[in-house]
Amino acid sequence: MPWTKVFLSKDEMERTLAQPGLRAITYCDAILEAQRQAMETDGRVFLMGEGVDDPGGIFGTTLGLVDLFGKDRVMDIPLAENGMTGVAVGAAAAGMKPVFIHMRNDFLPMCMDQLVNHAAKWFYMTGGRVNIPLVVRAIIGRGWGSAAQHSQAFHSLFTHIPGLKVVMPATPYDAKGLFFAALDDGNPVMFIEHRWAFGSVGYVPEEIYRVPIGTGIVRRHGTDVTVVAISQMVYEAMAAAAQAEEDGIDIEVVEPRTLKPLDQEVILSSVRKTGRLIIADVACRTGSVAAEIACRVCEAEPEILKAPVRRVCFPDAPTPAGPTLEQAYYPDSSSILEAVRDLVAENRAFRKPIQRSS
Amino acid sequence: MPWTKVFLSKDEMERTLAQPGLRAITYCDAILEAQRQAMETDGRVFLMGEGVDDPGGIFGTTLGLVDLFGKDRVMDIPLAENGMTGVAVGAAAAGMKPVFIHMRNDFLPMCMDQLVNHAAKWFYMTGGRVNIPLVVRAIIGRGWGSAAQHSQAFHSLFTHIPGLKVVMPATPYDAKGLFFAALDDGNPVMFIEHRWAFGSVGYVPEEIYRVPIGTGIVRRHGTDVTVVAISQMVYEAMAAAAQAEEDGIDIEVVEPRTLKPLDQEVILSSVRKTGRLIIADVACRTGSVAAEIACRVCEAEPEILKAPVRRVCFPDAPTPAGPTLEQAYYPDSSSILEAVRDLVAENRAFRKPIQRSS
Amino acid sequence: MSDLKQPGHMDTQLLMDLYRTMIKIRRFEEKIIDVYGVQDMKTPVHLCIGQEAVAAGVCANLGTDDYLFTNHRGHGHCLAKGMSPASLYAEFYGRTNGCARGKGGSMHPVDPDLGILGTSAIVGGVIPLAVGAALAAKLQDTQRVAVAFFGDGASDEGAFHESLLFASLKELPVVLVCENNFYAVNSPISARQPDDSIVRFAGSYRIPGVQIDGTDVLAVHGAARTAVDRARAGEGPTLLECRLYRWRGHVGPECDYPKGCRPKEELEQWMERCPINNFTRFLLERGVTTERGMERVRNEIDATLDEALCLARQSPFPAGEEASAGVYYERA
Amino acid sequence: MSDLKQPGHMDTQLLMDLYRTMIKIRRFEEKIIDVYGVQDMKTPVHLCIGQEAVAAGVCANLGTDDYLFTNHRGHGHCLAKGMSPASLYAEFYGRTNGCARGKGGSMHPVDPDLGILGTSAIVGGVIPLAVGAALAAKLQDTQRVAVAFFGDGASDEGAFHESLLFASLKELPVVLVCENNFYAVNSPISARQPDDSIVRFAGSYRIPGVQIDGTDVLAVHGAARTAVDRARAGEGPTLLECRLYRWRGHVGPECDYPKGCRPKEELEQWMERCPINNFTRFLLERGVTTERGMERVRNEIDATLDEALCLARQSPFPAGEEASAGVYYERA
Ligand SMILES: Cc1ncc(C[n+]2csc(CCOP(=O)(O)OP(=O)(O)O)c2C)c(N)n1
Ligand SMILES: Cc1ncc(C[n+]2csc(CCOP(=O)(O)OP(=O)(O)O)c2C)c(N)n1
Ligand SMILES: [Mg+2]
Ligand SMILES: [Mg+2]
Repeated sequence: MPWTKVFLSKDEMERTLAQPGLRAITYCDAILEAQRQAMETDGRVFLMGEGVDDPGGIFGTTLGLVDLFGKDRVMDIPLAENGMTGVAVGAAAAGMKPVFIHMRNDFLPMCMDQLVNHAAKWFYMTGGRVNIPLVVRAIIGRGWGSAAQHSQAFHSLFTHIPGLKVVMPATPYDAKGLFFAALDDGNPVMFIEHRWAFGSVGYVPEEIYRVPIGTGIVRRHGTDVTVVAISQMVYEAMAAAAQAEEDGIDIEVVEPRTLKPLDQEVILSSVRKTGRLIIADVACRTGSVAAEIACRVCEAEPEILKAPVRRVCFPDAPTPAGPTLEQAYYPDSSSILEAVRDLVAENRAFRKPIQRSS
Repeated sequence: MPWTKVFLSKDEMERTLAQPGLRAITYCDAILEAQRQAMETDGRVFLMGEGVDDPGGIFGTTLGLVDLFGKDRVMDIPLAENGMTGVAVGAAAAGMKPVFIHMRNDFLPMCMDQLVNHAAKWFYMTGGRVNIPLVVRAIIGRGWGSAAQHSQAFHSLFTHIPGLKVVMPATPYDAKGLFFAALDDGNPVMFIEHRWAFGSVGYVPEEIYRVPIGTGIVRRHGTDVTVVAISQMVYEAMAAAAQAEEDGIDIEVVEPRTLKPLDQEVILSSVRKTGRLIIADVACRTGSVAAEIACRVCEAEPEILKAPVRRVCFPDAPTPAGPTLEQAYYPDSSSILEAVRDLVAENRAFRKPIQRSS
Repeated sequence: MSDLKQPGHMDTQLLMDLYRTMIKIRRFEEKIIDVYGVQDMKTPVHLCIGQEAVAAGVCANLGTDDYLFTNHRGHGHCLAKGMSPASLYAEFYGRTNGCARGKGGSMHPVDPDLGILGTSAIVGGVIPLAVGAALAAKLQDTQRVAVAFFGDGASDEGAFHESLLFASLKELPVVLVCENNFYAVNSPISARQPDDSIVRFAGSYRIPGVQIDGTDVLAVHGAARTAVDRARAGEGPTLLECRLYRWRGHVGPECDYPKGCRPKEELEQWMERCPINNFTRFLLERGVTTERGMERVRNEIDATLDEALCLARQSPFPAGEEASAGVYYERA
Repeated sequence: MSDLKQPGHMDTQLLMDLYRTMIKIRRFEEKIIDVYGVQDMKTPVHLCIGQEAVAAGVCANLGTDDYLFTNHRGHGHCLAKGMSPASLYAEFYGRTNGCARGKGGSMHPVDPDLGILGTSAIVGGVIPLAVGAALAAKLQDTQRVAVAFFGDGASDEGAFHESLLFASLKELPVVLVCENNFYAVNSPISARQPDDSIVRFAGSYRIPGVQIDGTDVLAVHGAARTAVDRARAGEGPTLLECRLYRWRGHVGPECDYPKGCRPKEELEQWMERCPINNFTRFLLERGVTTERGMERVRNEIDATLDEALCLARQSPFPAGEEASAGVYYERA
């Protein structure tokens, strides 16, 4: 299906889409278009964020929107992240649908009180009487020495907070489709983007559509190892799969797309088949979503594992600045490939293989 | 050993300690004493927090200290949690050893920028030139309708942040010993207490001692099921074990005591023996430390599991206010017991039990 | 301060409403004290006895549509805005008929039909929310005004400042009402701020700030009217500082001076300035009503509150399953 | 503003030091522009060209022991406090000889031997840290003073307010230096605050606030001296607002008007007020030095900086393993 496909090269993309005459745009443009259409069709929607109306336009994702919708709906704001998040929450409670945009996830810790203690709890704490339709867009930065305070990822933290949803599109198609799903969800949704996915190109319908929150997808079918890949890691996993093919190893790439709720079934049914699980995430290892995914498997059917689980994550260290350090810090397709090879070589017997009861 | 023992009743405690003439004090008093001794022996130590010097004395843990050390070292502060955390970080960088005290974990989200973006990263980001010796004490609240904003637990979040350590004492002995370990660690340490542990009594030596950060402990030896219990859940797990004994089920209770670093070996060696793992935590299920613990087992030796892993956690919901809701919300010894019984009835065969390679 | 004090301008109806509201709040809180010892109202109560004039004076200027946000000490504000005592009491008892179906307790009252969009017990937490509701009102081109009630403690918080900055920048229809009772729990303002006047912050945000005797309901009413009118006219926010005193302990039904939290003399001095007694004297002096008339009001209110308590206690408890339900909004 | 301007009070050494520091900063930044196109200095640089007078004027009042905290735009402050250009350049190149061993890059300079205890690129992040260092200085009974440099954007943040509140409350020895260049990235202060003066906040914290022409090094020096003296004498904090302009784009080596970020005319007007040119004229007029003398200074500095760049480039890269090491302090 063109809308599930991940393209690693422009060539491949053009070959696939050109023939049926399907439109291909970037992840960045998909988000730009989604916001434009949302504002065209729903007067309650407005964008707020530091520099949303400036010539940079949030890495291009808000470019030109201020000309179409004016400064009230494409609203530059003071550098006051927690307070402004509260403003968004209050506006949402009073019937608006704010989209709060952060150029880096690193600024989210400043908003934690309003996100965690307010937005997340409001619907529950009011006995279901007031909901908060809020989308928080936050982009994970990477590279060129961004260093410890400009390249963090916190999606795992948000999955621990009841009341929040967490979505993390990797492809242009999902970026647009999940944006609309998030916007119409009626709950506070963390919409986490990755800067390195912005240039990726794929099929994106012009009309408005939704990708359901809570539905993962198999990006590549395979039989030997399941690689659950989050966000930009989808591209690394697909590249690893292409390389592994040469070794005769058949990787299945599964993308959860949304982390809370998490589509546990798409992961389980893959691991049932492969018996081997690697989770690749764009975040530090300990306490990551990768841990939650591994845990879900052992809660449900640990017996399907024929090898240890592997996490391909950032190390438990802040992001370094220098190029040699960055290079070592970030896992990529070869880190995944290495894990794949290790696992394929592993075949552990479980100590007491007894029949499953009931 | 008296210092590893968890007492469920005063009776049992008195029986055990009276004879060898060992001193028994509460968890609350253990922390009070630790802080007093720390300030007596180290001029760099000072306490700061909202109401530290007031007649309530942070549920008794700072009572009387202002009379001994004055308002400069037992410092009431404005309600400005993020800024004041930054003040603590700056003071630590400049050679002090602040202990920042929060009456509830719920106020920690306000401090996230300073904890996550500053304290945690400082040592790494300065190339190891400036360390931050900071202890953040934060108490988990519970009960009497505390509700969604006064009973949260966030320890899992902090384990995901490189540069922070997270300790979580359950017993009076560990409360004092871990306090000194945290204070002398030289890194920012989240020292997470549980309000319901405050009254528990146990052996606490008068002299200063340290419980090493990163060392878990087996609280009760058993052969059938491993219950890894965190913080106040240790008491629930011990009670469950006592009850299970009557059913002829022999529970091993393991307490990590510190969550980052985590003593993986004490957990693994227990599960190697029992084959069954339950993790009981005082936090919401998804994204909890329980997930990390389960993941560690599947990363290391998934073949030792003869049954699915179980998490006994709070549901993925904010804390409700009303008594019937609170009652349903919080897991207790009977929730653990139920999980234990389920698991003992389970014996799953792993699909392809092949020999372990290498 | 208020021309309501001028004989020529007396609006008897309004004056009696203010009296009625203050009595309702006082008695509402006192009934909590009465029943609290039974230990079945399991919720941490932050009573506003002594602070009734602010709730009454401000809310008398608000319409049903206007937004109200308050904090942990919010019973009075919600009653003044028109909330049913029964829905509050039932909430405190954790029952299904509570305004938040037993999920919120005393610290999180809500009534969207009255513009009470929810309450936060995080100090300073609702200030930006009120500003956000005001932003919504402006973007939606309604005439609604938003009010935030908060304590002196909240003005320690960065969120207070971020909110004032934005409210002023966008000239939002919001009234920021600080109830300065000089304490945050047991910490005196002198341990937290270099000056005990909160109104001093208004200037740096280029908005009007008014310092009021928070025990004088007419003073509060007058200042609030100006602020609400200003907001409704699109002229932006106002900061009102109402100076007053909390008579009871920070939380719970008791007085706190026996525990050494605050000096007894301080309480006694402020009790001399009881907002209800003073207003009562005023009403009698001006002949707005009689002792009999007031007794009738008090009896009426008492009866209503007793009935509310009764209703609350008869309301069923939510089933345990509810604890993990209702976390996410689902579209119908 | 400063009596350094009075002929009788001229301290030639000091004047030349101020000149030298400003030249060093300007040339340090210009050399980054020169090499940046090669794309091997892989770090986001926030240049302070146009803002040199503040770094020079403030730091001339500080001793080695005094603490300095700065933000993303901190090269100049660190140089003025005495940091070795080589340790900065090497850091920007991600080398082991960098001040943070290649882990921090351009946004996180550090030199504890000079009281530079680390730098945060979170807007407003270091203000409370500086206040904390000042608290330490006071508790330790030293004579140290802490300085925080930050932009107008940082004064939007709640952390700024929380810091001022506490610094004032405890009368801490800290000088808060706001470089108001009227923009945060491309957002003009008019889109963020109701007023473009930052000094207006001082009053509500009951501390002195001084607004200064941030292009006039002697004005800065004088105001900073008063503030530092005050702090050292235990009289508490001061807020200095230095009004000036950043000549280059927010980040990177280029000018930003071609991208439409700011008006070209604005830049041109401010370039007329070049802090170095103006001070050069002043020095020549007063006969403090000659064209020749200044050329010598410039050449000397240029040579030092070229050597520093060379050294930096020769420094080895850290091994990849270092990326995950050094996360936690370990006692020796
Ligand atoms: C952010 C935060 N910090 C601390 C607390 C604990 N707390 C609850 S009420 C309160 C005092 C608030 O004082 P004030 O705002 O003056 O209101 P008052 O109780 O005096 O009406 C404190 C510190 C909290 N709820 N939230
Ligand atoms: C909390 C936070 N929000 C946003 C950013 C992104 N950011 C980096 S610098 C900057 C502008 C800062 O403006 P100002 O404080 O005036 O300093 P200037 O760059 O003008 O020197 C912004 C918004 C950040 N680093 N931290
Ligand atoms: Mg107060
Ligand atoms: Mg600026």
